[in-house]
Amino acid sequence: MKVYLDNSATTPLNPYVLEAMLPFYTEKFGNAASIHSFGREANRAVSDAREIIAECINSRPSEIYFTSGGTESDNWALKGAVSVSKNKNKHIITTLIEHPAILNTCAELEKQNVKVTYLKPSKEGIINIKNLSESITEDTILSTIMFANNEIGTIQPIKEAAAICRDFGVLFHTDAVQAMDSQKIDVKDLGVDMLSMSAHKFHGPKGIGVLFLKTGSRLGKLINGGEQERGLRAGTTPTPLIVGMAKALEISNRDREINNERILRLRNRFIDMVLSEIPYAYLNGCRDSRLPNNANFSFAFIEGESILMRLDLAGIAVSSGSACASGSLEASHVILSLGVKEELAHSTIRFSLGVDTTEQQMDYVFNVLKKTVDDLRKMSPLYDYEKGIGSYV
Amino acid sequence: MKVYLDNSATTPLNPYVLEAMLPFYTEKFGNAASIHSFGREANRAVSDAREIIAECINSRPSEIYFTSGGTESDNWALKGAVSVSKNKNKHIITTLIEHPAILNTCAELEKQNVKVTYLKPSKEGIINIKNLSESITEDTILSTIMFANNEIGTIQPIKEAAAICRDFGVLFHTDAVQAMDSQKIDVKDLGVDMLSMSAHKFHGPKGIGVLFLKTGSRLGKLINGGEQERGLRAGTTPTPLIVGMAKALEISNRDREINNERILRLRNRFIDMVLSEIPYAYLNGCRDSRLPNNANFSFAFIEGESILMRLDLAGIAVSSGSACASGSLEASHVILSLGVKEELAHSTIRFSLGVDTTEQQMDYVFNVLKKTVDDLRKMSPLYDYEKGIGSYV
Amino acid sequence: MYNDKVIEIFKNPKNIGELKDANAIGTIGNASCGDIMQVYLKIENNIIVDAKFKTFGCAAAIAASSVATEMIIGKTIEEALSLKNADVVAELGGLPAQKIHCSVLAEEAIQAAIKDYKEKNNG
Amino acid sequence: MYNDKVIEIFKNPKNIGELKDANAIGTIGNASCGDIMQVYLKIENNIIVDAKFKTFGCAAAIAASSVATEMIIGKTIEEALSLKNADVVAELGGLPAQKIHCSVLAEEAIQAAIKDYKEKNNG
Ligand SMILES: Cc1ncc(COP(=O)(O)O)c(C=O)c1O
Ligand SMILES: Cc1ncc(COP(=O)(O)O)c(C=O)c1O
Repeated sequence: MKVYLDNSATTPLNPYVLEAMLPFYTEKFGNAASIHSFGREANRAVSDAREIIAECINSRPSEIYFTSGGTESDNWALKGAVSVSKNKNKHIITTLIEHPAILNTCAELEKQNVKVTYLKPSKEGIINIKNLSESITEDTILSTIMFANNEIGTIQPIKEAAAICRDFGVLFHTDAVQAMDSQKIDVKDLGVDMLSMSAHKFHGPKGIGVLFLKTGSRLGKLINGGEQERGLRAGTTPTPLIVGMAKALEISNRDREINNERILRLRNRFIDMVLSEIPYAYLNGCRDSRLPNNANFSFAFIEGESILMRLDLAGIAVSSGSACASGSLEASHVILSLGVKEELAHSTIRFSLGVDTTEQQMDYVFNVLKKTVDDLRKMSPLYDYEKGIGSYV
Repeated sequence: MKVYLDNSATTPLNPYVLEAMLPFYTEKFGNAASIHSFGREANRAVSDAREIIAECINSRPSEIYFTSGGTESDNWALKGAVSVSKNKNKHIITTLIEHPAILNTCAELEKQNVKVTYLKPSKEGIINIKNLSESITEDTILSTIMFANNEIGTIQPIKEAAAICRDFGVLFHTDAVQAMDSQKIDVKDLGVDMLSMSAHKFHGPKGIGVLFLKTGSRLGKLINGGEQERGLRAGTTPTPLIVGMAKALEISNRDREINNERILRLRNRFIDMVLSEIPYAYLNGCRDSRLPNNANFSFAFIEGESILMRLDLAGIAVSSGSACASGSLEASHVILSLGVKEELAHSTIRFSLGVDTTEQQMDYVFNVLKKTVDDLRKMSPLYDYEKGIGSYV
Repeated sequence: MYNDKVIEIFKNPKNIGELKDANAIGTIGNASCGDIMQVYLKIENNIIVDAKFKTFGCAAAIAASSVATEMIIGKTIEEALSLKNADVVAELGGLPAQKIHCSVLAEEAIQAAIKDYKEKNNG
Repeated sequence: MYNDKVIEIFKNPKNIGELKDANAIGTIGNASCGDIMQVYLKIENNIIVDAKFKTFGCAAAIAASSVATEMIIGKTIEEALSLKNADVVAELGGLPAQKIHCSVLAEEAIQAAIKDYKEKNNG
């Protein structure tokens, strides 16, 4: 049996999305910047896509800027805000649990003498808004807090954070890459100035994202060149990807309630089974303010990648830490920031369910997981298998 | 009849390219960074694509970095070279005929106190290499000269330019976006340090490009985040686009000779017909060191966009100046740099032939063009239709 | 970019060419900016009895020239002077933002022609 | 990432567990780095007659533990001491670059166990 439980890394393309894209890969191949009929045809499709996306998030079409993905959107938001700021000293506030697209951009900006404050989450994986307001100084130009965390799925109080930033005249950006599929996003209601998304996280194509940029917000360019995207993001418009992204978001919006309900039930049942039947299994992040499809556990005494590989051998795709961090030897910065000890952080597995996940699949996964944990503990020097307890060397 | 003669703006996707991409839009949707089987499958495809592209340009696979397109590659090459340089004063040499992806990036860098020298081409649209060596100073960190111009198709002496830069210890980058389809590129033979390409210019998908970066060359990052592309370009790997790009370049390489020969014959025949049968028509750029598919004329006394629109009404797609510049009111910077007067520069049309172009199509285009020029001159205040001569007001 | 009406007019513009017996000529724009509009009027008893144009410019400039000349034929000088670029745009069913200046050229070319007429006849 | 052989060994590792009558135990690594390898040896007349392991670590670490213990059973202490991490990698048919350190752990764990044996018996 093949079971894909890594929907936070990427999602399968919706067949209707592919269907919408295909004409732009065949006869409608024009460059959207061209004046002739081939170009106008592409241009119309891009305009329509922009309107669809705007409608989905309650923005204006002119506030939607297409990028190559969530990473570029994040880079652009941060670097663009810094490059356009006239402040002598520049200060950014973010959190310890952001995606590397934010954290490594902050590290880059720190090299350029931007000061960065990293807010620590609670043990439950939620940022305390009070810490945000206390961190704002007269130098603060931007605060960026992710909508939902990619590893543990915790949902942050974005509306409250945006309100505080607005009061202080500080720009507010949110990385909503993980949130778009399951959360209803209304940028007006949220009051954010900028918001990043990436199509492949909601059954759209890879290589396309959006930065929502509120009318009136100024932002330096990340990529200079032609006059595409109202002159703010150069490069030949990738029409098929844009059409696909719009279609995917439209479908996601339409089916959100019904998918969320089903996935949440499967997810909660799985968490209950794991916590009650696998000893020394810990759920990372709170259970309530959390994406409906995310379950992230640490299984004490055994290492995450070997769990992942065992599940993989049984056809089950999961992630240990974030996909990006895999292959590195460091424990997840997100799990560590919750106060989880390093050895336990190394024992972490993320299950991210999707629209295709079934109860039967989850039963299968549970059984394989239970046996895997059992088998690996038998060979763990940290676990006394006879006694069923941990014994650190 | 529909005739697409705007292959320099973008090319139709090759059906075999789409066929190669499709599995990665359906069952093989994994994230190439994931360790599980879905990820490994994607990762293998990306590795294979990297090898194919490397083989096509005679580089190592590890020298191929995927980007979102030619514009990003150009931005990255220039900004990355500047950000990593320790020179106190930084100087870049480029040309007046570069694409906006280079020119606007240079303008951006000038704001950051980088000095930029813009080499002027000859009347024929070719850069004099002597001017390059004379412009190099001890502050020069990079020279960037396009392989072939996107408006007039002139091919620059890249190998010679690279050799000079190597002698002076100056990094050399070339924007080969327009050259990839018809020119055999061998980065070793050329001796370039960096080279930009964009898949949609050779029948690949839009939204994917490559920066070739020679082993040992250091480059700052443009987009920070995850560890993709050997840690130098973050963002979820767009597997379908990468697979498509490799397939497109492979096919382009395979069919180059035969396509070039056919297209060149059609192009030359068309140029001869226009120059001999349409009065006051001028070919911009030299005829020899020129892409085989490019014909760029100025038709005195009438304005380019209205020619373009008339051709469009007859189903013929061409460009006036570059696609990016269209919609602006300024005459092409490329045509002006040749010393062409402003009013004549406004009268410019680019015909860029493609693999699907036929002789019958070109005959049709010639006839429509001849009538169009005739009609528009009848209503031009600059042309005395009775006498058949220009009469500037 | 252009609506169907603009395209249609551009395809078959009216009033092209010189007016041999014009008694008013106005020229606006210059070729280095990519736009020249030349309007010929025949004015009799304060009425514009005929109008023609020659235009070096884009599709919008040509379409604007066509509708503007049509709009003033049969009108008094005063009526023609009150023609605003917005009227031309409206008659065209709208123009892309970056092409609005073409309608301004049409307005100005007519005003220049009438000025020419007044100068010749009063000056 | 991993080759088929590594996967196969990871799936069915040999010599798992404690050796009740071990007279040499070596432990290398620490959990906060994500790797601990513990090797149990039974040594008789300078010959390693049995070996088992317990490993907290990734698939490569577990596979390396398995082949390393297999490679030293029946060998003299001197032969076991000469086992290099490259031998383990070779036996595994190669490891990804970022996993080479797992083979080093296996080499070091065996050396630590033999050191433990020597200390107990000579010290
Ligand atoms: C929270 C978050 N931000 C940003 C990104 C980057 O998006 P992409 O990889 O599509 O550029 C991801 C996913 O990788 C993510 O989960
Ligand atoms: C010479 C040249 N450089 C760079 C580019 C930019 O490539 P892209 O638009 O695919 O980013 C183009 C085409 O638009 C080009 O012709």
